[in-house]
Amino acid sequence: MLATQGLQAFYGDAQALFGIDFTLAPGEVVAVIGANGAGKSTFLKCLTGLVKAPRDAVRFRGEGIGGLPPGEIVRRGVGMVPEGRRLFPSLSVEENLLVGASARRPGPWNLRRIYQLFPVLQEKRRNPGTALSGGQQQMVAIGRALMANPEVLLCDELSLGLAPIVIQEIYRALPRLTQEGMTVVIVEQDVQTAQRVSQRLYCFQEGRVSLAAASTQVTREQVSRAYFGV
Amino acid sequence: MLDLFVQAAMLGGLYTLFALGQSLMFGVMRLTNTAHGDFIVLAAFGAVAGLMLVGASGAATVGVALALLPVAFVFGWGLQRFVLNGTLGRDPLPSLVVTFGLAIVIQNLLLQLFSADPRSIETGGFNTRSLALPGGVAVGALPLLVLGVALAATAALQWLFSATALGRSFRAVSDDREVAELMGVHAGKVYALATGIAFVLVAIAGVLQAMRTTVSPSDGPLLLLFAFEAVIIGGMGSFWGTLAGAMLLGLAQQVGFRLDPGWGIWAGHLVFLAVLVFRPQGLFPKTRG
Amino acid sequence: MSAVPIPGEPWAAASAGVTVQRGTRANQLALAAGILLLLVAATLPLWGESSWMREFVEIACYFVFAMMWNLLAGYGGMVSIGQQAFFGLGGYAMLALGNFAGMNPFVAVPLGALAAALVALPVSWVAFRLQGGYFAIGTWVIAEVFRLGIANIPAVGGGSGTTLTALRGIGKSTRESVTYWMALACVVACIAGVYLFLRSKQGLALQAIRDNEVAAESQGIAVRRMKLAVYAVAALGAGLAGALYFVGNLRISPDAAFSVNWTAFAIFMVVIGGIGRIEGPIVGALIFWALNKFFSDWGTWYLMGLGLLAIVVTLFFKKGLWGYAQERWGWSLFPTQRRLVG
Amino acid sequence: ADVVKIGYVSPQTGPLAPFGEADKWVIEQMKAALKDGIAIGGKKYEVQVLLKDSQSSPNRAGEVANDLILKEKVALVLTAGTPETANPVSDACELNEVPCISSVVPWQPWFFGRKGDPAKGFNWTYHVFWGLEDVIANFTNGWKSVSTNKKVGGLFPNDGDGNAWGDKELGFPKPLSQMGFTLTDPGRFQNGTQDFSAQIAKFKSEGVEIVTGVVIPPDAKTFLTQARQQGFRPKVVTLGKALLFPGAIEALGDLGDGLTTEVWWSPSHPFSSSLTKQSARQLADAYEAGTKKQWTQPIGFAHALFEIAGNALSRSKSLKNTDVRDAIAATNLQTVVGPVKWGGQGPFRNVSKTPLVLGQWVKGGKHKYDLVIVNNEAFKQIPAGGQLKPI
Amino acid sequence: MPLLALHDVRKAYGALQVTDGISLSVEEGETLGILGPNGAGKTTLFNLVSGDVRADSGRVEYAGRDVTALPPHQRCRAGMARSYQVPQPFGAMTVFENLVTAACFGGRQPERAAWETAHDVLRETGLLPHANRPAGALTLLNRKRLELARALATRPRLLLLDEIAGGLTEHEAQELVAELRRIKARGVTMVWIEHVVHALLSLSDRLFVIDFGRKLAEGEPQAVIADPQVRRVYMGVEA
Ligand SMILES: Nc1ncnc2c1ncn2[C@@H]1O[C@H](COP(=O)(O)OP(=O)(O)OP(=O)(O)O)[C@@H](O)[C@H]1O
Ligand SMILES: Nc1ncnc2c1ncn2[C@@H]1O[C@H](COP(=O)(O)OP(=O)(O)OP(=O)(O)O)[C@@H](O)[C@H]1O
Ligand SMILES: [Mg+2]
Ligand SMILES: [Mg+2]
Repeated sequence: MLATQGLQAFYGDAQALFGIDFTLAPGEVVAVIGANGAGKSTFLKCLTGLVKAPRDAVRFRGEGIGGLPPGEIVRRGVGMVPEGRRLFPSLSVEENLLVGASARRPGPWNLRRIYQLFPVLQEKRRNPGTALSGGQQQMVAIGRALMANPEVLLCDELSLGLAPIVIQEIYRALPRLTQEGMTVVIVEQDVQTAQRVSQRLYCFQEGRVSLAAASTQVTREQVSRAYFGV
Repeated sequence: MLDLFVQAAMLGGLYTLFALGQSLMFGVMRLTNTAHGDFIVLAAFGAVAGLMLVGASGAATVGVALALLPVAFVFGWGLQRFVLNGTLGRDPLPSLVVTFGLAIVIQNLLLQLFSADPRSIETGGFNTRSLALPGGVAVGALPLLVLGVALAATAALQWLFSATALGRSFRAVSDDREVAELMGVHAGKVYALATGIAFVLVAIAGVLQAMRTTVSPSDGPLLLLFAFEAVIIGGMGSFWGTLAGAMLLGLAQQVGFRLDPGWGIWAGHLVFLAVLVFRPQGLFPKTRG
Repeated sequence: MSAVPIPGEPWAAASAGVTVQRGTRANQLALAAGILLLLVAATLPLWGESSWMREFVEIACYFVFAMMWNLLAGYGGMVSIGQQAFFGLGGYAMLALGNFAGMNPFVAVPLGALAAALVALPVSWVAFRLQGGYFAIGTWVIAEVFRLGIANIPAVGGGSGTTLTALRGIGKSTRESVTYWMALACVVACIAGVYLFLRSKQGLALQAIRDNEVAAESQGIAVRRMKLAVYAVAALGAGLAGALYFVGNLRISPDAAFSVNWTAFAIFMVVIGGIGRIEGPIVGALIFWALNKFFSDWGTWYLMGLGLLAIVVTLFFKKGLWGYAQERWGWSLFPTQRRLVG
Repeated sequence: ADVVKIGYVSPQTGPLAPFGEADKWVIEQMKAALKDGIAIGGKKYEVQVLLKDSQSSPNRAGEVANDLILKEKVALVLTAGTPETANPVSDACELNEVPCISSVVPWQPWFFGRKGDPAKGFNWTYHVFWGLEDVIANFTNGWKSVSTNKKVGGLFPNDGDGNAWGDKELGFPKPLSQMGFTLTDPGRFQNGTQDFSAQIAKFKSEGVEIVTGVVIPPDAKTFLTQARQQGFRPKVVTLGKALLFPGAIEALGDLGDGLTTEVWWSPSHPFSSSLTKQSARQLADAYEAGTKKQWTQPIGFAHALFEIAGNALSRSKSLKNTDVRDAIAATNLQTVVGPVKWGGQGPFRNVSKTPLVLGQWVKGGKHKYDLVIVNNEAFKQIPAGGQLKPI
Repeated sequence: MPLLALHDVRKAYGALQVTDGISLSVEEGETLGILGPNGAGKTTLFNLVSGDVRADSGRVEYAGRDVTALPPHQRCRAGMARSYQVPQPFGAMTVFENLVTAACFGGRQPERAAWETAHDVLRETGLLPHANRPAGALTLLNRKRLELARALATRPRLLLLDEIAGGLTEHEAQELVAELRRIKARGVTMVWIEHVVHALLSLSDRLFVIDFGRKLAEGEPQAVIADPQVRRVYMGVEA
């Protein structure tokens, strides 16, 4: 449903991605792992239009979406939880969530369901986003992305800075999302977690895919080789 | 005494109108628009030019003023879309320089087109009409109109920006443009829309100013400072705050004028600085947490 | 904080002889050329025309003022639209010392600058409560407070201003040469001072503050004191420019001395040349001078052109013309960075 | 041929621009009149006039004056239009030892505003205009001709003119009280004030029936409008500066009717140009025909400055600064603004006074408002066109 | 005498009591791990110690002195260094210059010595290849690394680390722990907030758990982790 072919990306003159081939089937959870600086975030940014890509290098349901403005891509159904949370500091928690719904896509997610998922947010719904702890901010960021009712949800470093109990809760929520037909891509540093929650796994290394396999089948050695090169 | 407060409220109403557009652009968009006063003057000259074309009369004034509003909206929209959007960011400098440049361009363009002669808009005697209050106090009909418009505009803006989706997306864009776009908000359009609205207010302020007194091409900077002071005294992001700030500024100036006309504006500045020192966030900042 | 000993031992340096590159060949050549130019310039009163000297003095005032604004905004991160406050104060202090205290106006120039710097200290107390756009407008209002204040003092002519009479006894050519040399000295001192300051440890602190105040504070930098120092130095420079300007111009009035145009022109110069680099105001001042010389007779059209130029440069050359050249060709006459080699 | 350069500085742009509005036209006319050049010390010189804009800023005025002197090396400088332009230009000339003739500033703000010493006078700068004593005489002459309670409200801004007019010693206060008028002066205000209710409240409580002062046009409009709104209706409003120009009166709408102001030059002045031989009326007509605008008072003075300059240059022994200066000092000329002659003691060594009368704006025929001379007691040769009528 | 001691420190934001009377002490050379759910007030505690935020009441003592009223830069110069959870680099300066600044001011070294310190720290933290890049162009993780490096460049006596292991791969986390161990071996006292529990466990001498701004548990790491209360509010069932 979402695929890239030979995707290259640049920051000015510096090339960050060198021909990424990637596919995503409806309802799956795919993990992207890799050392830092490997290009994982850049890859997600290409999928959502934050980094420019050639039109046909990124295809969503058969249509080329590379380089479209991010807003257009969300409206077509690709949502993202950006790296580093990035809440709107002058908006309250609730307003942050509501802005997530700007794309006006119909679907099951609304304020009530987000508050069910993360009850602490309901308590703090009138607080500005910046007055939350790191973990609470992450919850808002996820909720905000869900509010758009995306078909594909891209999560960059979901578990960063979260208490273990929250991480468990979030990853427990994943299957629920996929059952409702959502497709999820996660970028995750913790390989074990990544393997556990995903069906397939891509490993990036210096802007290239060094490993693509079913999560249950990869071995430790394979992973560490893919991480650091042979 | 009563006269003092009545006149302060009238002056405050005028400053509110000067300030609302600024409050919108400065307080919410973080755009330091140093050409604000000049845009007010430009709008006034727009009306003057319009009246030169159709001929002056009471009806013509109303017609031209109404026709000016959509023009101002489109002008603001385009200005933001094609010029000011390129200056936004954490750094206040680019917007400052560009608007400074615009101020100079506007002042000199008007000077070139209209010369330095002061102009005004004919109101068919409306500007000198007044209502007598008990106690020998007379209230001008025009200032009363200004005050009324100011109150209405404040209420409308406050509602628009705190209670509607438009206002929300607007603030979101000003916080983090990239992420807002990621959420499907079109930043460029949102800003342009806001500036368009701000320019409608600017046009209203300009027309009323030209009715009330004269305008000349070099008037802008003075109007700008009053507008800024009202915005900052009031506190960011709250339009009622702006109104209150304008009223306080009007009162401070009135008291100052009565002590000695030379120190009236100075007194206003001092109140402004005092507010900065003791309440840097302004008197009525939007409550946050 | 001597009560708490610093542990020296655990952190003994493991490497010795780290090489850090601080200059380039080009900048050494430029330095040599600059010194040569300075020597020629210093003898100008002996062979040049008095109009050249006058022109130089004028542009020197603009330049010194712009340079100081660059220090304040480009390096200190304090974008002020109120530096005319210190320009005017410098001018008025010089005038008061000359007219009322009977001091030689040339001696009064540096003292006027000093007075401006002294006033900056209490002013900073108000100004530093503000940031970003607030600071910009707040400083403007402060300048207006000074303007209105001075305009209400009859002793210095109130709103209509007054004339520097102290110069009436000094011969024309002495006055011209001394003014010129003073201006030249100010320009050189200004460039050298700012350059050396930025290359020093303190320059590092200043850049850190510009980038991130909170982090700078937590890295041991006394942020407030540093900002205050920069603010005072910028005021000193602005005051110097003001005093110098009115020695050359003789007539002072609050509207002229505290005109926001001073800061506007400084901003234009700095932005056109390139903010946050020493070459910026130099290039900007040269461009400004040239435009003024050739086009100022066009009146309104000239000013409109100036405004448009500033807009275009800001929109399309965000780092100014010199910044553009620097990125494109790597030019740098006054390098301040530290590059780790090897 | 050799060229003699004459510099001219006036506000072409900025809030004071109406004062310089006529200069371009006058200079064009002068170019034609002087196209044959001037003989100086037996040698023919082509005349070149360099017009510089002070942009209404004293700073800029000083700068361009210095340019004219140092770069263009002009033989003499002419300047006109409020202390904001004339004073810095005169100062620059005095310091650079270049002769200068200035006008359109009452002589007190010009002389005392520059910190002149009455015992010494100035060496290089000469002035031709009237003084505050004349404006006071004219204003009071007018006021005495209508019946009022003799209570006067003063509007004196904090600028070169306002400070001089309101000065306790040199300005209005002293003579007014001597003549039995009571003056209410609320204090100096900033130009560009948005609100005059403080002054109006004060005038009302003092029962003022006459308003006077010297304000810039926008402030006049603000004041008059607010006075009407707040129910303050003085019988006579006589303002300097604000009411000089037809454009400003038109901007006042109906409020402009019946306002009074000083008249320093008008088409009915019984003088004619020594240079073009035009009468005042002919000069004004030529202006109106040439520019399609109503005549204004500075036309006469701009014209006269050139008359004086041309006359002095032709009498000068050489182009040396001192010679030109001496020739100016020795001027004795009938100009389109009246006789010009310097000499005498103190300031009058540098000041030549011209006549002044009082005028009132009345609804007109050809133009929206016409300026009619309503009191000529101070200078009877100028015919009056009517009587001062209370508003 | 403890190097750092907090006595009944309190801080509220509006009605929310974020730090609700915390007392703790850290001995010289010790490594204290701090755990707690998101929003428990850990970062706030650091802010109070480093001086970025003033306590409403209570006392902070450092090296036997009351530093409650001292501004942050003086605390840093006295040997207290911190990293920020949300990295705060000097974005327009190079990585090397970032460190030189820290060494010059926090470390009170003359410029030349600071170059050497900076160079050493760069090598130690693996940032050497990025030395001449503007700090603003680093990836998030490298920025976090820079946070640590910059703190180290001040040659601290007390190091306050706020979530520096988050987002690291297992291998990278191991390297980090090894590095911190080397630093610890030099006698540097550390307080470390971390959600990557196994990394924290491998280094800490003692754990301190905060919940709702109060102390929930304190003591020997394994024992604290095994505490049922801690498991309930923090670890969840699986850990
Ligand atoms: N804004 C930028 N400008 C220039 N280069 C960049 C920028 N952002 C990332 N890069 C470079 O692109 C490459 C890939 O970065 P990216 O952020 O995609 O890595 P990542 O895999 O997400 O790493 P991490 O695990 O640290 O988040 C890196 O070499 C990085 O330095
Ligand atoms: N500036 C502030 N204004 C208002 N509330 C704040 C502010 N800073 C923090 N808080 C609140 O204080 C509480 C503690 O925040 P803190 O950042 O200390 O948490 P933390 O323990 O570091 O959490 P995490 O592990 O998620 O980083 C949170 O509930 C947060 O919402
Ligand atoms: Mg990443
Ligand atoms: Mg935290």
